[in-house]
Amino acid sequence: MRPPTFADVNRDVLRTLEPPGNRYFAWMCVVALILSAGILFWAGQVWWGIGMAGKRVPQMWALYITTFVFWIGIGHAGTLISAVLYLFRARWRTSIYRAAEAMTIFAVMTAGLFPLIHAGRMWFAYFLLPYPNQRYLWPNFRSPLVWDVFAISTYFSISTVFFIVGLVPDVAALRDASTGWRRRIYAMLALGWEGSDTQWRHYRRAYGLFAALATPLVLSVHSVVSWDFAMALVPGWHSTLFAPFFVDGAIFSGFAMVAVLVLPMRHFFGLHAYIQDRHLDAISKLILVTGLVLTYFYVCEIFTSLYSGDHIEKASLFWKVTKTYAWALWLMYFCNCVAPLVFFVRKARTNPVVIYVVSILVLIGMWFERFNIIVPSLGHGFYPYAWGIFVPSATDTGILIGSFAWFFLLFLGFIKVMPSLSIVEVKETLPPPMRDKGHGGQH
Amino acid sequence: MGAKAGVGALGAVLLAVLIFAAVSSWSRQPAVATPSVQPINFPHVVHVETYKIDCQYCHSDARRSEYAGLPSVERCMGCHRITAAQLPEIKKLAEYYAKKEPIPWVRVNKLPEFTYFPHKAHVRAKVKCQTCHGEVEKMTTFGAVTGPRPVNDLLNLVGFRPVPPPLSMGWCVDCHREQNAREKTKAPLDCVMCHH
Amino acid sequence: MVGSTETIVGVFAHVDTTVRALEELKAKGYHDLTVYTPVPVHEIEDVVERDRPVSRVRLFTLLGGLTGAFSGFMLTIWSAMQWNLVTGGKPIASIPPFVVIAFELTILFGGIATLIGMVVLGRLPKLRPSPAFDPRFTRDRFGVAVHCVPGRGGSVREILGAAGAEEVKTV
Amino acid sequence: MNRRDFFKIVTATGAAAATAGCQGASEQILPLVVPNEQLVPGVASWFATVCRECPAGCGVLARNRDGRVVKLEGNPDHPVGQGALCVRGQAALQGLYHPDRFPGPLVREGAGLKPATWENAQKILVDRLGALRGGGRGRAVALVTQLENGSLGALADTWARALGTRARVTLEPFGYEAIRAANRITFGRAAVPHYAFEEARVVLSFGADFVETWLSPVAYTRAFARMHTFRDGRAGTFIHVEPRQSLTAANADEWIRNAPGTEGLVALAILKLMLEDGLVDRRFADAVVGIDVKKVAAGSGVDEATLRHVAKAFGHARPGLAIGGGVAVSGSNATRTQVAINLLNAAAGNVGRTIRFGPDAAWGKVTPYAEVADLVEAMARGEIEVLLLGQGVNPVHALPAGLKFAAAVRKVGLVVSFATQPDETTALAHVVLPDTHWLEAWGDFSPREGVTGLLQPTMAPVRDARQTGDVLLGVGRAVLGSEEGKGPLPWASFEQYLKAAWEPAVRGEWAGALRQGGVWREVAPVAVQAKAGPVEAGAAALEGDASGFALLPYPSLRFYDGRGASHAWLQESPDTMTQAVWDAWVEVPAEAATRLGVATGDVLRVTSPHGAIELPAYVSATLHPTAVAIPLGHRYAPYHVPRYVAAAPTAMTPAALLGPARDAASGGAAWLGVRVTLAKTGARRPLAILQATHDQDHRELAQHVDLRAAREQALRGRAAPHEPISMYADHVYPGYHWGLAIDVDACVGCQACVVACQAENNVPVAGKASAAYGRQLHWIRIERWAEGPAAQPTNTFLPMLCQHCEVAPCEPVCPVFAAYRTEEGLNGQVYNRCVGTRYCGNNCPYHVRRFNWFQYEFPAPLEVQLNPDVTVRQLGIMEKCTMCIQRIIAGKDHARDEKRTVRDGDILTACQQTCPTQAITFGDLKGEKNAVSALRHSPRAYTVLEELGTRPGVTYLKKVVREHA
Repeated sequence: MRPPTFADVNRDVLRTLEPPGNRYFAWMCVVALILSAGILFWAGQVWWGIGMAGKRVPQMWALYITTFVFWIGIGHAGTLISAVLYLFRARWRTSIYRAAEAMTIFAVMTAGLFPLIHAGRMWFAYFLLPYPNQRYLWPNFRSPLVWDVFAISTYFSISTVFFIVGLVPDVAALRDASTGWRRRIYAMLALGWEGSDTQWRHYRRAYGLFAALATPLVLSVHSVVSWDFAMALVPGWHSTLFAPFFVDGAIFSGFAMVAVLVLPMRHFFGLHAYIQDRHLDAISKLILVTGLVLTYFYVCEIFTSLYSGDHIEKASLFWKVTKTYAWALWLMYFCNCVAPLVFFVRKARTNPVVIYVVSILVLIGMWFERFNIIVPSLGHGFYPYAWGIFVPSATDTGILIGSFAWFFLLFLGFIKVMPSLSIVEVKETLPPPMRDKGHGGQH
Repeated sequence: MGAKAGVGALGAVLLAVLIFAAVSSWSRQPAVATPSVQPINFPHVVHVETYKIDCQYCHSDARRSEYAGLPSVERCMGCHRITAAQLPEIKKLAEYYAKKEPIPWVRVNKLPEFTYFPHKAHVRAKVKCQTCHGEVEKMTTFGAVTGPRPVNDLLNLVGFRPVPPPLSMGWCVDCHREQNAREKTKAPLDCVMCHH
Repeated sequence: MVGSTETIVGVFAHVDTTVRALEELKAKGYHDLTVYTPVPVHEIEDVVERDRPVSRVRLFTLLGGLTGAFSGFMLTIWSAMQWNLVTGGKPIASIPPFVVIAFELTILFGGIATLIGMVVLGRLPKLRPSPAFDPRFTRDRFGVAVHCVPGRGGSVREILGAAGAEEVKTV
Repeated sequence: MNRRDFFKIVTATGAAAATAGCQGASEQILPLVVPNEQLVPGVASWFATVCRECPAGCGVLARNRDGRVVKLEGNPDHPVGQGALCVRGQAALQGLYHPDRFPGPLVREGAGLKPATWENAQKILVDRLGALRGGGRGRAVALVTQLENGSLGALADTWARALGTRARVTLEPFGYEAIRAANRITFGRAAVPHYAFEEARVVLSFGADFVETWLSPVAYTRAFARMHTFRDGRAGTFIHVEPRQSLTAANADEWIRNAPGTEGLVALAILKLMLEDGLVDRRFADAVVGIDVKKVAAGSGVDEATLRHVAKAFGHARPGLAIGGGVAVSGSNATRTQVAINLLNAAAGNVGRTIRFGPDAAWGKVTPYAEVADLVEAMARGEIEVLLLGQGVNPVHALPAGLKFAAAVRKVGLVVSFATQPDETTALAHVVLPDTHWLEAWGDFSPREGVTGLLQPTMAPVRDARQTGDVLLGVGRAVLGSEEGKGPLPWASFEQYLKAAWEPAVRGEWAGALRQGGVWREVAPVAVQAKAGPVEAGAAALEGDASGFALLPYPSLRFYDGRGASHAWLQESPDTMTQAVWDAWVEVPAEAATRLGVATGDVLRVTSPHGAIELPAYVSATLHPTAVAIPLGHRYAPYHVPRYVAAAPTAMTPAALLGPARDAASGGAAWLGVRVTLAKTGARRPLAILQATHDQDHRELAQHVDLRAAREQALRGRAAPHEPISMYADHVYPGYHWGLAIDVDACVGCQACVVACQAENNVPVAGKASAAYGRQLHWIRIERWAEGPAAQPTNTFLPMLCQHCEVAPCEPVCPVFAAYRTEEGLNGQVYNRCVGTRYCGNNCPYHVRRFNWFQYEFPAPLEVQLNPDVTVRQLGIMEKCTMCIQRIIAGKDHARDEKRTVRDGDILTACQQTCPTQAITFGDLKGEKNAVSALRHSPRAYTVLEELGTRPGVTYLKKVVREHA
C-alpha cells in the first residue's frame, strides 16, 4: 500500500482525538468505580492501621511492595524505547514510543503510591525527604529506601520532561489544526513552537542529550529498587544477581504492557498504517529475548543458592519450590519462561491475539516473580520460631486492583487529549516529499 | 531582549529580595509569651522580683523529680494565712484550701508525650529556669509560646534558618550542643535519652 | 536584529525544491534565512547548518550534571556529620551508598539544565508567532523566510519562484 | 488527706503515660492540697507487701508512681522468692486494675446484681445473721476463705466464735493432704515440710511440678536452679517421673514417662533396687517385700534398666531429695505413693538434710477436703442459711464437679461474696461486698513457720471496695449490738486489729517491719523418726470405661486454679511447652490422635462419667498413650470477649469432668480419678500457637554442651574464639557498654520475664486472632527447642529478645534513623521518628521487632498501670526491647546524684529482676570485673546466629546436658 503522506499523518493522528463514543465513557466509569473502591480500602487502612492488610511477622512486607516493584518494572519499557532505542536509531520505535512513554509516567505515578500505602504512619512519610527542619534531622542516606526516593523521583521527573519535550512540536501541529478554546490551550502548551531551523537545532541536540541521560537512569532505577532486597540479609534476597535480574525483568514486563496497550489502540483507532506487523514483530522478539535472559537468571538464582552450600539458603529455596507457595513459583516459571517461547514461531510474532495472550501471561508471571521474591523468602528466613504463612486480606487485594484502575484511568484519559502517536517522528520515518522521485527516497 | 524586559527582571529580583528580608526578619522574632488565663491570677513578678522567693521554694520537686511540681495549696497558705489575706485573689486561694480542693491551674508548658524531660538533671546541671520558661520573673500572668510551629518548618523548607521556637527539638539541641562545646559538661545528644 | 528589513517567505511542498532554493540564496549571498519544517530534514539541515556552530545545549547539561554530582555528595556527607549516628556499624561518611544519591542527582540536575538550555537557546516560549510563520509549516509544507534589506526583494522572489515555490509572499 | 484523694489528684496531672504523636495534652495540672511526704510526683516510691495470688506468699515490692502502682517486683529481703516473682505475681496488677472489678457493693435483684450502698448491702447480711443468731441457729452460717493463716483468719475465727457460726473453712483446691497424711504415717507429723533443694545432689521427683505450681514454685525453682545450674564444674541431677512432659519434666535431665498412677510402685521398685545394691538402710527392706521389679516395670511402662540406674543415681546421691505431688500423684493411692516416697528419702537418709520439718509450710492449715465436702452436703441438705465466701475462692469453678457445689449453693438462702470481680460463684451470690485487692489492703500471711509477711496498702483502692476484715467487724458488731471498744469485736478497723496483733511480735518496730515486708526468724529443724512399715502398693483406681484415657487435669503455671485466668497478660503469655495462648486445649497422645484422625485444632468432645466438655485438641508426641491432659482453671473474663477472643466457650476447665472420688487414706480430692473418652465434633477451633516449629533445623540457636566437656572447659578454659574480621574500625564506647548474658542452662521457661517486661514497658495485649497470626507484641519470648526422639525430646528454653547487635542489620535499612546504635551499645528505637516501613522487621534475623498493627487499647482502668517512663506506642510504629532504657537512665541519674559511676548490679532489667533462676545478667561490658563480662568470657558463652556477624550484645551460655547419671 502507498505510504501515508505528511498530511495523512496529521489527519490520522488528529482523528484519534475526536470526541469519544459511549463505549469509551462506559469503560471510564467502570475503571473509576474500581478505583474508588480501592481508595476506600486505603482510607480504612489509614484509619484502623496496617493490620487491615494481611501483613504479619515474618512477612512485614507483602503485596504492596510486590505491586510497587511490579509497576516500577512496567515503567521501564517507555524510557527504554524512547531513549535507548533512540540512541540505537531503531526506527520502528517511533510509532509506539509516545504511548510507551505515557505508560511509563503513569506506571511510575502508580508505583509511587505504594510506598505511601505501605508505610505504617503514612502521614509522616515526609520524614524521608531531605529538607532543613526545626528538628535538625535528615534521612539516613545509607538506607535503600532513601535511594528509592531519589531514584524514583528522578526517574519520574526526567521521564516527564522527556515526554513533554517530545510533545511540543506535535502540540504545535494540534494548535494549527484546531480552533477555539482547544487551540488556545494547545497554543499555550506548544510554547509558540514554529519548527524554525534554530528551534530544531537546539531541540534535536537537547533530545539527544535527554536520551543519553535517561539511558543510564533506566538501568539505575530498577537496580536501586532491586537493592531494597539485595542489601537485606534475608535468605533469597541477599544476592548480587538482583540488579541485572530486576532490570531485565522490568524490560520484559514493560514490553508486555506496551503490547497490551498498543494493540487495542491500533485496533480501535485503525492505526494499522503506522503500527505495522514489523512493529509487533519487533516487540515480540524483545519479549522473547528478555524472557530467555530472565530464564537464565532464574537458573543462576537456583544454582547460586545450591552451590553456596549455605544450609539456610538452601532450606529457603527448597521451601519455596516445594511448600505452601510452590504453586506461585511454578506459575511464574510457566508465564515467564515457557509462554514467550511461542515467539520462536514467526507467525505468532505478528498475530495480535497470540501477542496479547502471551503479554497478559507475562504480566501475571512478572507480578508473581516479585511475590515469590518477597513473601516466601520472608516466610522461611533465618529463625524457625517465626516461620509463617501470609494470607492476603480484602484490603491488600482491593488496593492492588485499585492500582490497576488508577493506571488505566490515567491512560484512557491521555489517549483522548494528546497525540498517542508522535506526529513528527512518524513523519521522519516516511519518505520526505520530493518532486523528482529519482532523487532521495532512501528511507 | 528589549529594555522593558530588563527593567521587569530587575524589578522582580528586587521584590524577591524584599520579601526574603521581610519574612526572614519576622521569622527571627523571639516567641512572644501570650498570657494564660488562670483560676487565680498569680503574679510571678511579685513573688520573684518583689519578695525574692526562690523558684524552688514553691516548685520544690524540680531538684528531685522529673516534674518541677506545683506548690501544695497548704504551702501557699503557709504565707497567705497572714500575708495579703484580704486581697480578692488570695481569698479565692483560701476558699480552695477551705474546700480541700486543688487549684485547677491551666497548663502552659507542655512537651509532646513521647519526650522525656527530667527537671532534676537540668537543675543539677545548674540550668536557670528562665532558660526554658522565659523571663517568668517579669510576668504578671505566666505564659509562653512553645513547641514546634508549622510555619517554622515551612520556612526551613524554603531555605530560611529561623531560630527554633522554645521547647522545640531544634531549640533543645542547640542548647545541648552549645553546652558541650563550651564546658566539660556532657549534655546528652543521644536520641533515646529523651525519646524512649 | 537589524532595524528595518523586509521578509519574503517562500512556501515549498518538496524537500528537494526547498534545498535548491536555499543553495541558490546562499550562493547569492543571502545568509539571514529562517527555514520552517514540519520535521527535521537533514538535507535541509546540511545546507542551513553548514556555516553555524554546534548547539551549546550540551554545555548546560555538563554543568548541571557536575553540580548534581557535587551536591549529591555534599548533602549526604554533610547531613550524616550532623548527628554522627552509627547504623549497622558502618562509618559515618559511608561513600558507597552515597554514590547512589550522587548519581541520581547528577542525572536530575543534568536533565533539568538541558531543558533550560533548550528553552533559552531555542528562544522559547515564543509569546506571539513570528510574521513569517504559516500553520501549514507544522503539517506538510516547508517555508523559507529571507530577511533582506528593502529593495532586494525582487531578486529573492525570483530565486524562490525559480526554485519551485508553490507560493511566494512578502510579510 | 488520705491516699485516695491523692490518687485522684495525681492521676489528673499530665504526667501520665504518653502516646507517640502529640495527642491528648492535659488541660489542667492539679497540685496537692496538702503535701504528701511519702510520694513525690515523678519519683517512684516502693511499698513492701506479700503476693496473694497463691498461698506461696512471696514477698513483693510495689512500685508506686504518682499514687498508682505501676510495677511489682519480688522483695529481695523476703525469704520466700528472694526478689523473684512468678508469672502470676507479675500479672497481679491486672487484678488490681481489672476492668471488670466490681464498682461497689451489689445486691441481687431477680436475675442480675444491682449496685447498692454499703449500708443497705450490709444490712441484708446483718438482718439475716441477727435473725439466725436470735433463733440460736448460728450453725446455719458458714464462712469460707482462701488460705488465710494470718490476722484476717484469726479475726474471722474470732468473729465466727462470737456469732456462734460454723468453724471457718479454708478452701484451697490443692491442699496437699496426701503429703500431710503420708508424713503423719511415716514421720508421725501431719505437716508439709520445707524441702532444701539447694542441698540435694540428685532430685528425684514423682510428678511434683515445682517449676509450675507445687507448694512454693518461686522459692523452690530458685533453690532448684542453685542445685542444678552448672557452676564452676558442678551441677546436680534432676530426674522426673510423670506420664506427661510438663514444664517441670522438660527441665529434668532425665524424664521418665510412667503409666498414670503408678508412681508409688516405681518409687518402691527404686527403693527395692537401692536395697539390693546395698546403697541404703536395710531397716526399710520390709517396706518392699511385696514388690516385684519386673512386674512394676511391666505395669508402669518404665523399663528395668531405667529403674536400676535411677536407683543407683539416687542411692549414691549424698544427699538426694525425692518429692511427690502434682495431679499424677493425687489419685486414690496418693497417700500410699507419698509414703513410698517418704521411705525413699528416709532410707537414703535425706530426712533432716534436704527435708526439714519445723519450718513447715502454711499448707498444713488448709481445711481437709473431707470437711469441705461435709459443708457442701450440709448446704445441699439446706442446713446452711448464710454462706460467706471470701476473696480468692471460686468453688463453682475450681472444685471437682462431682462435689456438686453449684447445686448445693443454690439451696443456700443468702450467699455473700467478698470477691473483687465477677466469676462463676458470684453469679450465684445474692450480695457482693467487694474486698480490696491485696495491693490495697492491710494484712499478713505466713507462708511457713518463722516467716510472716506484712501486707500494706500500696495505693488507694481503685474501686469502692472495703476490706473484708472491716466488713466483718462492722457486721459482727451490728449483729451483736455491741459498739467499738467493747464486746468480743472491739477493734475500730482491721488495720487496728492487725497492729494490735503484731505489737508483741514487733515491739514498736512496726515501721521497720513494714519496710522490710514482715518478720522472719530461723526455725530449728525438728528431728523425726521414720516408721518403716510395709506399704501396700498399687496403681490408682480410675472411674470410667476401661478403654478410655486417664484424665490428667493439671494446674497450669499461668492460671493456677483459675485465679489468674481473668488476667489478659497471663492469657497471652504462652504455655511454654505448647506455646499456645488464650484458649484451653486437650492434650492428646500422638498415637491416639492418628487412630482418631485428629489434628491439632480439631474440637473434641471429652466425656467422663460426670460430664463432658468440648475443647480443641493439641496433639502431643510426648504424652503417655493411655492419658489425655487438660489444664485446669481456664476461663475468660467478661472484658476479654469480644475484645481479645471471638467468643467464650461454655466450659474450658476439666474440673467439670471430675467425680467425687477421694484419696482413701487422706480424704483429699482425687484429681486423677476418671477415664474419659474422646469424640470428634467435626468443628475446628485453631489454637493460637506462637512458635512455628520446635525443631531448630540445625541452626544452633539453642546450643548445649555435654557435662563432661563443660567441666573440661571450666577447668582448662576454652580456646579463644577467633576475632571477627571487619573492614571497619571497631566501635568505640565513650561511656558504658551495656550488655546482657543469659544462661540457657538456668532458664526453666516459667514466662515470668515475659510478663514482667510487659508490665514494665507498656506492651499491649494483641488477642487470640492477632497472636495466632504472628502479631503478638512481647519484647521477650521463651522459645522451646526440642531435640532427640519425638517421644523423649531434650528441651532447651531460649529467652529471645532484641540482641542489640553491634553490626545490626535493622539499623542501616531504616530511612529515618529511627533505629540506630546508641553511644552505650544499645540498639535504639526512636518511636516518634518511626514511619513504619517495617524494613527493620524484615531484616532482623531474630524476628524480635514488634509492630503496632493497630491502635492497641488499654481498657480502663488498666491504662492507669502504664509506666510513665515509657512511651505508649501509636499505631504504625515498630518497637522492641530497649534493655529497659528507662531503668538505665534512672540508674545513671541515681549514680550521678551520688557523684559516682554506675556500679555493677545497680541497674536490673525487668526480666532479670524477676527471674526466679537468675538466668539473666545485665551490666557494663567495659568493666572486666562485672558479672556480665565474666559470663561473656565463659567457656559456655555463644551468640545466636553468630555466623551472620551481627555481633550481638546479648550473650548466651550453653545448656549443660548430662549423660545419664
